[in-house]
Amino acid sequence: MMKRIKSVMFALWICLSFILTIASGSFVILYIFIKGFKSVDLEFLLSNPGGIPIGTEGGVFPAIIGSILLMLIAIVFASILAIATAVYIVFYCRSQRLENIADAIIQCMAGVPSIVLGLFGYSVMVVTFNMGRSLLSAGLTLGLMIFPFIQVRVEKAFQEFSRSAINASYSLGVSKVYTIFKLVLPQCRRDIVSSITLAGGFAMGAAAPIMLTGAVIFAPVPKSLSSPVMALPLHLYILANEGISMEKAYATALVLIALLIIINIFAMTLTLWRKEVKR
Amino acid sequence: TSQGADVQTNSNKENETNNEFKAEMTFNGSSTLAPVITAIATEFIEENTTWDKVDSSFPDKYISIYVSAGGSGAGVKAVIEGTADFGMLAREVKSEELEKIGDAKVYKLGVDALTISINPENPLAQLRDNLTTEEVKKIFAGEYKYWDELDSSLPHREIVVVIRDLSGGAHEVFQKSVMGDTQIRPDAIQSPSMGALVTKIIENKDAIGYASYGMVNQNKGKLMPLKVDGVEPTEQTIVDGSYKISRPLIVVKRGELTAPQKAFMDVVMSEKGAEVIEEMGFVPVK
Amino acid sequence: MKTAFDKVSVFLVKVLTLFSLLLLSFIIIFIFKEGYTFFKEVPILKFITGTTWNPTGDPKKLSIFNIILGTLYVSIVAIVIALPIGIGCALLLSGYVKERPRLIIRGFIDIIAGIPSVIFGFIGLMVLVKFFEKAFGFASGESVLAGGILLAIMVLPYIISTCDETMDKLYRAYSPVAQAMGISKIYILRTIVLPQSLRGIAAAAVLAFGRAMGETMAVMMVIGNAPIMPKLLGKCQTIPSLIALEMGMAEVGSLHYHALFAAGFVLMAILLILNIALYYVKRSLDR
Amino acid sequence: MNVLELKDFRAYYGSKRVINNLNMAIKKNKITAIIGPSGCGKSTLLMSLNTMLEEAEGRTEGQILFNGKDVHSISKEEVRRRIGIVFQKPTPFPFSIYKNLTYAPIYYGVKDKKRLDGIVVEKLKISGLYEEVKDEIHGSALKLSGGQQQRLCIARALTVEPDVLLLDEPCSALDVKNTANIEKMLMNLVQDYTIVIVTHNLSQAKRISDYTAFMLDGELIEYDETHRIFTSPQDNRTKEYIEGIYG
Amino acid sequence: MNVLELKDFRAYYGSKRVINNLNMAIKKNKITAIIGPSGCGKSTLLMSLNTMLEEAEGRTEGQILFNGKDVHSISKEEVRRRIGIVFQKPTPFPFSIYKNLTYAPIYYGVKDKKRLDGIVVEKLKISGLYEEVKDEIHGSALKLSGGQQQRLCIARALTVEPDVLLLDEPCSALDVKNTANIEKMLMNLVQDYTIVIVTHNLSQAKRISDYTAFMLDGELIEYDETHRIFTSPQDNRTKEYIEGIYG
Ligand SMILES: Nc1ncnc2c1ncn2[C@@H]1O[C@H](COP(=O)(O)OP(=O)(O)OP(=O)(O)O)[C@@H](O)[C@H]1O
Ligand SMILES: Nc1ncnc2c1ncn2[C@@H]1O[C@H](COP(=O)(O)OP(=O)(O)OP(=O)(O)O)[C@@H](O)[C@H]1O
Ligand SMILES: [Mg+2]
Ligand SMILES: [Mg+2]
Repeated sequence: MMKRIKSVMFALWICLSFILTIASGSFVILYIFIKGFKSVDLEFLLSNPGGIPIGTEGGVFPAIIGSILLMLIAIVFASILAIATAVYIVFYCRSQRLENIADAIIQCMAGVPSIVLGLFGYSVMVVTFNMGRSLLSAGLTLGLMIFPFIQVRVEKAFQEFSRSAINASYSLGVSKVYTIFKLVLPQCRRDIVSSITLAGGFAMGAAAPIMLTGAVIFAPVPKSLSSPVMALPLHLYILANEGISMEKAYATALVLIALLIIINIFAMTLTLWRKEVKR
Repeated sequence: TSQGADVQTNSNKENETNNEFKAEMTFNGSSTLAPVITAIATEFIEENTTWDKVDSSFPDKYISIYVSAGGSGAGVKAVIEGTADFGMLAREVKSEELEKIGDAKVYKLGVDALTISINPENPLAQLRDNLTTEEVKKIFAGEYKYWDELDSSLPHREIVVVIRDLSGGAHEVFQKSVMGDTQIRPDAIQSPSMGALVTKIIENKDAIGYASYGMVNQNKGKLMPLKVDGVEPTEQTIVDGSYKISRPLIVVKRGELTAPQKAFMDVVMSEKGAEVIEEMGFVPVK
Repeated sequence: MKTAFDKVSVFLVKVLTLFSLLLLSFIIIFIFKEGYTFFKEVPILKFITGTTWNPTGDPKKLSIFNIILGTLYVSIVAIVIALPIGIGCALLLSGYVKERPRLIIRGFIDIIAGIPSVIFGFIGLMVLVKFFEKAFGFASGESVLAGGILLAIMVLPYIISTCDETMDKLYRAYSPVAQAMGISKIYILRTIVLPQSLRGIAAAAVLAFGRAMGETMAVMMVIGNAPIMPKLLGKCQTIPSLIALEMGMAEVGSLHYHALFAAGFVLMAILLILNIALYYVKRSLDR
Repeated sequence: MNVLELKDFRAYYGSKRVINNLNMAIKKNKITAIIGPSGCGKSTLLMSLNTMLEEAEGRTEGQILFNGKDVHSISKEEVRRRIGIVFQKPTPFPFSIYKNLTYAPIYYGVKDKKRLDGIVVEKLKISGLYEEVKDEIHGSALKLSGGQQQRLCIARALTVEPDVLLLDEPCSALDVKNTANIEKMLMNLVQDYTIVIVTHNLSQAKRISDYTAFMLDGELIEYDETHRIFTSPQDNRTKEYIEGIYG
Repeated sequence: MNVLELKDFRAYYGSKRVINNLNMAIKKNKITAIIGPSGCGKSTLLMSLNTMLEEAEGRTEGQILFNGKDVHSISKEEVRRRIGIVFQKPTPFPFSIYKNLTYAPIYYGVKDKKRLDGIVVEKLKISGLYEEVKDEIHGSALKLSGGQQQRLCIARALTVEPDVLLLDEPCSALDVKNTANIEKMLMNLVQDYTIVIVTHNLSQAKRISDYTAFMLDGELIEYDETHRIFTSPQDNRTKEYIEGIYG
C-alpha cells in the first residue's frame, strides 16, 4: 500500500513538473507571440529602424544581422576555448588539485553578473587594447560570458562518455588525440551542439555586456569587425525601458525568439541527421 | 589576424584625428538623451549620406554617427577615457568630472522635468490636482504611509512610492529640488528605467512617482501629472524655472569641435534639433 | 606513434586551456582589484555586515548586508521552486519520452533558456507583479517571491537539461535489467535513476544557483530594488541589480564606483564558497 | 505440461526478421537448452519470452502462451516477474551487493530486515558467491570481477522467485568450479522451476538439459529430448553442428 | 625467447592488492593460457601487460619487460599497438562495423580506400564474421549479437597487426563453430605472433596452448608447459583445480 502511494505521488510529481515546465515556457512564448504578432511583417524584418524617437517606425534589420554576428563571434571564441579546456581537464589533467582550481575559477565566472563582464570588456578591450566599441569587442565579451556555460556542459558530456569504449580505443595503441577526435567528439556531438546552441541563444539575448562594448542605438549593417553594431536585445531594452514603443518592443522580442527557434531547429536537424547516418 | 588589423586601423585613426578628416563620431551616455541624438543623427545621415554633401570642402566619405547608451556616468567616463567623442548626460556635469575631462565643452540641449504623477484611477485624481512640496516630501519620505493620511476622505490603502535608482540622474534632481536633506523611504520601489517607472504607475492604482515630462506626454491619459505648489509642469513653467523639478539634457566634449563635428552639432542645436527634442516630449532650450 | 598533428593538438589544447584559465583569473583579479580600492577605505567586515546602503547621502553609507541577504533569498526561492520541478521533468523525459519527441521537447526547453532576460523582466512586471497585486491585494507586487518565481522559470531549462543527460544514461543502462524483473518504470526512476543522479542534481543546482545569483535584468524589474531587510512578500535588492542600476551613473573612480565592484567581488566569493561546498558534498556522495 | 508455448512466432528488429515462424513448447520443471551458431536469434527468442524484446526496440508477431494464456493478456510486470531472465552481459545495479539483491524483494513488498538478509545470503550461496563476498556485502557490486558480476546477476534474478528462469549463456564468464556450481544449482532448481538456457557449450547442454532446441538463422531446426538430439539427430544440419564438437 | 617478462610484479586497485609478487616470462611465438578461478586476477594481469590497467584506475609495482625493455620506457601508444588486447566484455565503438575496423588503420596512416576495404574483409573473415555481416557492413556495430560483437572486437584488435595478442576469454560468448574458427586462427597466428589467452575452458587451454599458468588469489601457483600442467601438476592446488574438470 505504501509502495502504491509512493508510486502515485511520484508519478504525480513528475507529471506535474512536466506540465508546469511546458506550461510556463509556452506561456512566455505565447505571450510574446500574441503581443508582438501584429507588428511583425516583412517590412519590419527587412528595413532600418526609423521614426522619432528612433524605433517607433521601421524595422530591425541591422539589429538582426548585428545579433547574429555577435552570436557567431561569441560562440566561435567561447567554444574553441571551452572545448579545449574541457578536453584538457578530462583527458590530460593528472592533478586533481588543478582540476578543482579550474572548476572553481570557472564556476566563479559563471556567476559574475553580465554587467560586470561588460565593464571588464570595456576597460580591457575597448580602452586598453584600443579595439574600440566594436562588433569584435562586444562579441568577445559575450564569448567570455558564455564560456563557463559551454565548458561545464561539455566537460560533463566527456566525463559521462563510456570509459570502456575509450579504453578499447587506447588499447589499440591509438593516441589520445585520435581517440578524442574520432571517438569522443563525434559521439558527444549532440551534447556539444546543444550546449553551444543554448549558449548562442544566451549570448544573443544579453543586453548588459554589449551596452558598453559595442552595441549602439542605431547603426547600419556593420562593414567590418571594428564597426559598432545594433543588437536586438539592446534595441528591445531601449524600446521597452525608455517607453518608446511597447508594441515594437514585443515585435523585436518575437523576432529574437523566432531566431532562437530557428537556431534550435538547425541544431536539432544537425543531431537528427547524425542518427540517420547511424542506421 | 583580422583582430590585429583592426587594432591597427583603430590606432591609426586615433593618431590622425588632428590632421586628417574623421568621418565617424561616437556618442555615449544617458539613455534618456540617446534616442534624441539618434533621431537627429539618422535624419542627418539620410539627408546627406556623405560628408561632401554637408559641406563641399569635406571629402566624400560616408557619414557614421554611432550612439550608445550606458548611463550618464558612463558618458562622462567614455569622454574621459577617450572611447567616445561626446558624452550625453541627463544631469549637471559635476565639477570633479569637468576637472577630469580637462578642456571640457558643454552643450545644453534641453530640459526634462519630473512630474509627480499618479494613476488616473487613483481617487486622489478626483479630489485634487495639486500637492504641496511638503506633502510630496512626506509621501516620499514615508511619513504618509496610507493615502488616508494625506487626506482622510481617501481610502485606507498603502501608498506605493516609485522612484528611479537612488544614485541616478533623475533621482539626484528630485532629491535636490524636493527632498533636501530628508531621506527617501528605503522601501520605495526603485525602477531600473523611466519606462519601467511609468509602466508601474500605469499598472498600479496606488502608485505615485516622478515620471519624466517626456514620458507623460508620450502616455497622455494613462497617467496624471499633479501640480506642485500650484505650478503645473508645462513647457512654459519648465523653461522659466517656475516648475522646480527639472534636469538639463547635456552633451559634453573634450577639446574643440572638429569641422564635421561642428557641422553635426550645429544641426543638433538648430531649430530642427529643437523640434526633435520637443517631439520626444522634452523642452528644448531656446 | 605520435604524429605531428597529435603534438600540435595537445600543444594547442594546453595553450588554449592555459589561456582560458588565465583570462578568467584575470577577470576575477580585475574585479578584485577594483573592489580592493574600496576595501582600503571601508573594512570588508563593515561592508558585508552593515545594513545601510545610501550612496547619495552625506556621509555615504555603503554596506550591503541586506543586499547579500536579498540576493541569497531570491536565488534560494528560485532553486526551491525550480529544482523539484526540473528534476521531475527530467525524470519523466528520460523514462517516458521516446528519442525523437524528447529531442523536440529539449529543443523547446532550450528555446526557453534562450529568451532574453529583458523579456522575462517585462513579462514579470506586467503579469507576475500585477497578479500579486490583484490576487493578494498587495499594495505592490514587487517582492522576493515574484523574483524567485521568475528566476525559477528562467533557470528551469538549465536544471532540466543538466539532469536529463545524466538520467537518460542511467535509465538506458539499468532499465532493461530491472524491467526484466517485472519492476515498473516508476519504481526504476524512483529507486535507481533518481538516487544515482544525485551528483548530477547537485551540479545542476549549483549551476542554476550561480545563474540565479548573477541574473540581472529580469530580477531588477520585479523585486522593487529597495535595499531593506528582505521578506518573502516584501521588496528587496540583489547585488547584480544594484550594480546594473547604479553603475551607469556612478562617477568613475569614486568610492561608490569601487563599492559596486566590491559588491561584485562579494557575489563571486559567495559562489566560490558554494562550489567548495559542492565539492565536499560530491566527495561524500562518492564514498 | 507446457509452461510456455510459441505459435507461429516471428520477431523483428525494425523491418529485419530475425525469428521466423517458430513453433515450440517448453515443458514444466525441465531444463531446455537452446543451441545454435552465433547470431541465429537465441537471445532474441529468450527476450521475447518475457516480453523484454519490445524494450530493446524489437517487435513480435504470433502468439506466446504462458500457462495457456497469451502473455499479452497478462500485465507485463506479472509476466516479467514470473519469467525471470539473466542477460548475456552482466549488469549489476550501481549499488552495493546487498542492495542489488534486496532491490526486487523490496519492490514486491518484503520489508522485514531479517527476511531480506535471509534472501541475500540464500541467493548468494546458491550462486556460489557467498564465500567470496561475504565480507564486502555492502561494497559496490561494480567492483566485482566479470564472473562475480555474472553470478550476482543470476542471484538477483532468483530473488523474485520466478516460475521460469531464462538464462542467456550464464556460464560463459565463469570458471569450471563456478560453472559446476551453477549447473548443480540449476539441476536442483528444476524441481520447482522451469529453466531455459542458451549455451554455446554443447557439453553443458548435454550434461544438464532435458530438452534441446537447435536454431539456425532464426528457424527452429530440431527440438527434442537432449539425448536424442545428441545421439540421433534427425536433421542433417543439426548433425553437422553437433559433430563440430571436438577435443 | 621471452617477449614479456614480469619481475616482482604487483597490482593494486586503490589500496587493495590483487596481484602479488608475480614472476613470469612469456615465450615468443607460443600460446600461453592463463587459468584460475573467477576473481583471481587474470584480467588484471592481462591489462597490466599492455599498461591498460592504469586507465582502469589500477596501479602496478615491479617491472614488466617487453623484448627486454621496461614497458614504461616505451611510449604507451607504442606498447599498446604492439601488444593488442581484447577485453572480456565486448565493447564495439558506437560506429558502423566498417568504421570499427578502419578506426585504427586510418590512425596508422592507411588512407587507400581499397586497402582499408581489404583489411576489413580480411579481419572479418579471420574472425568468422564475414558471411554474417557482409551485407550490413555499414550498419551499427551495436546491433550485433553478443557473440558477433565479441568477434568484431577480436577482428578490430588484429587490424593494428600487433606482435602480442592478449585475449580475455575471447570465446566465452561464441558457439562451437566460431570457437573452433578462432582457435584455428590463433594456432595459425602463433607463427608470427605471441598469444596470451585467459580462459575458463580448460579443454581449450589444453587444446591450443603451449604453456599454461595457473593463478589463485593473485598469485602464480604454477607455470609450465601445458601438457605437464595437465598431466603432472606439481602443486596440489593446481591438481585440485584441474581435476574439477568433468563431463
Ligand atoms: N575496478 C576495480 N576496483 C576494485 N577492485 C577490482 C576492480 N576490478 C576488479 N577488482 C577486484 O580484483 C580482483 C581480480 O579481478 P579480475 O577482474 O582480475 O579477476 P578475473 O580473474 O579476471 O576474474 P573473472 O574470471 O571472474 O573475470 C577481484 O577480486 C575483483 O573483485
Ligand atoms: N537491436 C538490434 N537491432 C537490429 N538487429 C539486431 C539487434 N539485436 C540483434 N540483432 C540481430 O539479430 C540477429 C539475432 O541476434 P541475437 O542476439 O538473437 O543472436 P544470438 O543467437 O543470441 O547470438 P549470440 O550467440 O552471438 O549471442 C543477429 O543477426 C543480430 O545482428
Ligand atoms: Mg546472444
Ligand atoms: Mg576477468
